[in-house]
Amino acid sequence: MPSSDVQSYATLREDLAKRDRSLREKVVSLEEAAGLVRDGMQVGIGGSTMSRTPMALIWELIRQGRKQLSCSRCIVSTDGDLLFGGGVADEIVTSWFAQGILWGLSKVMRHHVEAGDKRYQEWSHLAMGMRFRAGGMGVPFLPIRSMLGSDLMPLRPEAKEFDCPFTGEKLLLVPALNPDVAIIHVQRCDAYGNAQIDGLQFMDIDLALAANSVILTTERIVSNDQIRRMPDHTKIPFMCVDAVVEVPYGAAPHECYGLYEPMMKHMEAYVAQVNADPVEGMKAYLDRFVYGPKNWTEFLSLIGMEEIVEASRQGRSMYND
Amino acid sequence: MPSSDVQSYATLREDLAKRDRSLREKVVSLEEAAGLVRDGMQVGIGGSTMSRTPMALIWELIRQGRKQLSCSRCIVSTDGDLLFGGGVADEIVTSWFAQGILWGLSKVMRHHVEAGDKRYQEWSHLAMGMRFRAGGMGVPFLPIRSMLGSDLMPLRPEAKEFDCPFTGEKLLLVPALNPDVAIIHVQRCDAYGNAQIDGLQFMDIDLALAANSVILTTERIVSNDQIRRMPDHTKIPFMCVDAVVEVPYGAAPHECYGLYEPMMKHMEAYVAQVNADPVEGMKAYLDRFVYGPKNWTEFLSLIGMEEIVEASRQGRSMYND
Amino acid sequence: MTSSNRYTASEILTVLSARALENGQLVFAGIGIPLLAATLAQRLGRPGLTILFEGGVIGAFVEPGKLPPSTNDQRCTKRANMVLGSADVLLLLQRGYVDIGFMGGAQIDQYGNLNSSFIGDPDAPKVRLPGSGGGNDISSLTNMIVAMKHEKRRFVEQVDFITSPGYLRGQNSRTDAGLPAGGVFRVITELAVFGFDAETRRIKVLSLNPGVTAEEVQDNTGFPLTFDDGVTVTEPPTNEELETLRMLDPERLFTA
Amino acid sequence: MTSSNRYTASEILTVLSARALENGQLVFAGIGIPLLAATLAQRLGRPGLTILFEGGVIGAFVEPGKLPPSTNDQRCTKRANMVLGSADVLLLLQRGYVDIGFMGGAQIDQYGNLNSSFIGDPDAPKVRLPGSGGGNDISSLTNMIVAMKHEKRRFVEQVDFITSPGYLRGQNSRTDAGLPAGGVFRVITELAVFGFDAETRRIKVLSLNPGVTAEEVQDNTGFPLTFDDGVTVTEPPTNEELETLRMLDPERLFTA
Repeated sequence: MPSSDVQSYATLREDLAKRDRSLREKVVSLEEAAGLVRDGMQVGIGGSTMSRTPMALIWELIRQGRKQLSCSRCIVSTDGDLLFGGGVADEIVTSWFAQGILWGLSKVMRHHVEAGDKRYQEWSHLAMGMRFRAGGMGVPFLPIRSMLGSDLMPLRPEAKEFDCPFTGEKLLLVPALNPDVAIIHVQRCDAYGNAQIDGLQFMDIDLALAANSVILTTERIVSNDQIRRMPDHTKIPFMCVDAVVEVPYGAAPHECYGLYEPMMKHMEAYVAQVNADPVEGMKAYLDRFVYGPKNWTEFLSLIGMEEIVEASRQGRSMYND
Repeated sequence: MPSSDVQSYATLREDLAKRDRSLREKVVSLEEAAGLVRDGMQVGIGGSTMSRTPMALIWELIRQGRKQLSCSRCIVSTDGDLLFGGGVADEIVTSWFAQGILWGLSKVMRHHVEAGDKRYQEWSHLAMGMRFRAGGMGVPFLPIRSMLGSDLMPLRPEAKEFDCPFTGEKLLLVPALNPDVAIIHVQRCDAYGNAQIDGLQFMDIDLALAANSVILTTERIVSNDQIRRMPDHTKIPFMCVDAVVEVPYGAAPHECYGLYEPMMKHMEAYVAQVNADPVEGMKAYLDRFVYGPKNWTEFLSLIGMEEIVEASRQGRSMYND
Repeated sequence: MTSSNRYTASEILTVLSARALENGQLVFAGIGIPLLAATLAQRLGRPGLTILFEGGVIGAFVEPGKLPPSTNDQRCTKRANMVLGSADVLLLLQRGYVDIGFMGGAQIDQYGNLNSSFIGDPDAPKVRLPGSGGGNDISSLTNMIVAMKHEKRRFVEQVDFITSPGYLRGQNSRTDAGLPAGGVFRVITELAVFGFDAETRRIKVLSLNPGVTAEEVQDNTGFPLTFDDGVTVTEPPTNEELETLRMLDPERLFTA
Repeated sequence: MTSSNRYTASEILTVLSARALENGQLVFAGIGIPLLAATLAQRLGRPGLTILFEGGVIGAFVEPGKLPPSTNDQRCTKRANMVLGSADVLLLLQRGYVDIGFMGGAQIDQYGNLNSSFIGDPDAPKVRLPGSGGGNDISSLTNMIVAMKHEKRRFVEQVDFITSPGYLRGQNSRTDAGLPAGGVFRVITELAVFGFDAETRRIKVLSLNPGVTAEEVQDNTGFPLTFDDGVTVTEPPTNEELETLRMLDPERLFTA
């Protein structure tokens, strides 16, 4: 199905009714979790920019040679580079796609999009949020007051301009987005998938509710008892979740709130390499850092202990008074 | 303005632009806070049923003789009795209005509504939630999939049946509700109005964002430093808030999550008295418990130390392991 | 069998309701019998039953002797997996995450429509009832079980007012009204258990409670009843069921 | 005055931007100069300035030397009053809670429209730029200040693509398109400060930066400029402004 089509309520309900939503343990390996993402799927990605990006799972998808994904995320940075450059995504649906303010445009994105072999489907940030939210609410659209008048509106005929029957005002109705699968990285969750997210939550709660399946990667798996002691700290409920993978430093080299900041030396070297040559530079990066390591921990050791410790020190300093 | 009319965006924005939303101290007395609610206003009430009801403020509104309010709340219990019986509200907009499952129908509500001197405007619970949410989002409506087909739909022509331009499905568009003022009781907030809510939050966040002014009553005023140490625990941001009142046991005889459960002996005596005679029984209750005491603490002493201690013991036991 | 004379109408209603719930299901429970029955099911070997409450709760374990006075009280959140906004928990129904909605009823008709708003003319009601609460939403969005007292004035051919839709006027009228999902599939009373005809969507008796005759059920119903071809007789409450129930509600708050 | 030769283009841009912000305002700041300028304003005697970030932050105090690499990083939340969802912080703009949106710009035109999506034909772009992010939402929903480098290729008569609406085609075209609230009211560059004509909605020079001539501004602009009747000359950055700025960004992350 084209990534901008709205699913009928009957389809949404049928797909959800088929899922095993019961309270059950869902812990799997990173390899098994990546196997739940199949070629051609629409994949919603949690976090934003360089924060709580489910990098380990993206890394594993590239290693497994997944193809023709349509990936959606509120804001995309080097994860988008890897999705395009690693050959797994044909389309990225987002509001912003660059390597970050420190490095400017993504040469990798430019290379693929300007050549026309990959697509970047652009929405406003609020529109992305309301698309996930509509999906999570089980309604086909939500109304917003932005994108109107701009050239983004004609670029996205999937959204519909609309005269409000209450006030006569112009509004834009943005279509629900219900990805086939969402991949989200969290600080901690239990074996059932009840997840706590510290600090910035971005659009992850709406995304988890909207998607037709959810894979959580987590820094730590905690007991269900610990979750039940503070039920108002649970951000994603277990029945949305289909798989749980414990991956310490699973957002590296991006950050995970309160635990580690981005590993900037690795990022800077990456950017220099792929911007110098978005094809060969990317290939060399993938060979060394994605296809090369035996497992995620070996990837971390390529980033290096010094970077990991420094990023952790910075990350934990959030809680300094 | 009739309570079901949707405000134009221009009006909403103008009203909000006039408010002083800056970071400033807003601590006032209960008497002063009640003075911000003026006759004829639409008043949104936080909490639900017997939980975190802003009872002290409602009590003070009755004492000050406020009139002709239209009050909205997700679910109404004995607070609704007092609003009708105390003469302050002419209309209550809610999804459910009774004294509670333990006592059944509200004879006070029945007396006033069946006689036609007061109005109970009924919506489904989800519709109430989406009305506040639309108000908080700055959109004139939200779509829902309930109320359709029932007799609630023709009862509420303020909502509009609608054919979805994306899927062709029938939906109901429920109109935004932007109360003139919201009154919300919380466990703690700072002097600026940054509020933390423990446990059940009901519709309070949407309500706070939707209303054109917000009065917080709080069990405790904490320092802004304490708020800033855990910014992801703030549920209502200061710029929504116009007044802060510290009122320990401000939801009595209802409950406040983690602090005290309902004061059941007082509630049972109340119910017996007003159900025996919704007019004279209510008058006697008001004379003794609302008009009689010098201040809120004296009202608490009429409830009695034994009840307060027992309710607190039960309330705090939520955190027993 | 030996306990047949030793339970109240509310007790058999609760026990039979608990039996209708399966381990692993997600059940959105209303206050009263539904809350109690779902809690009973958890205690009777179905700990993986997840109870949702309208106040904004997922996966609570209510404590024995501490039944909440509404589904919006803190007691509903004890050892829950998650607490969230009350509109948000209802949106889970709309999205389709919940297996079963489970409510009490004041008045029901032959198509499973429920009235909790008005007795008499809505413009000048004889009795103004409490209203929908989440009832309309639950019945609009989810497969539903109703547990209620069996009285002639409560089981009527057509309710005065449809607060919470069953199958509206039968056949496809529910789907045509914009409600393609869910619908009431069981009604449980102290006399019998009911289902609905797959085509006409009219109520029918599936099984009789122990010691209850078909005639007795009909006599307490305000319209002519259909009986399923294979009407069975329900097993009476066991001692374990009754004892566990009485442990949960020692003050008979919901089972008086 | 003595410091006039001792600041970079980015520095005067940041200092003038900080001056445009008042104590007590709620400012939604983008990454780069806006974040830095708003933080500078807080440190220069306006501690009651509330900064909002797109990542979902209200009222942050960014620490000196710890500038975040985006507005979605944890550094943006340091000592914030509230952290919330990123769609929810944008909805605060839609509802009207925010006084000022404050963004950088890649390309602007005479009506204050911004392009951050495409250079050349959108169907076959010469350069695919990063896109809107929250830019379209901020400029659609809020009164806005834009801070940007002044170059001829960035100040054009008509942008290739309107990512973030200014006054569209001038006059009432913005309101007519469904955007009755907000609009860009200041553009700040290293050469001058601009406003917009109340009727035509076309950009005009309000004041020249110290040492800059009107001719110089025109030479660096891709269309004929209007100068306000009372064009003034801006006071140069003070030592306090520059020193505080350099304390905040010691590595010249945003002020190189």
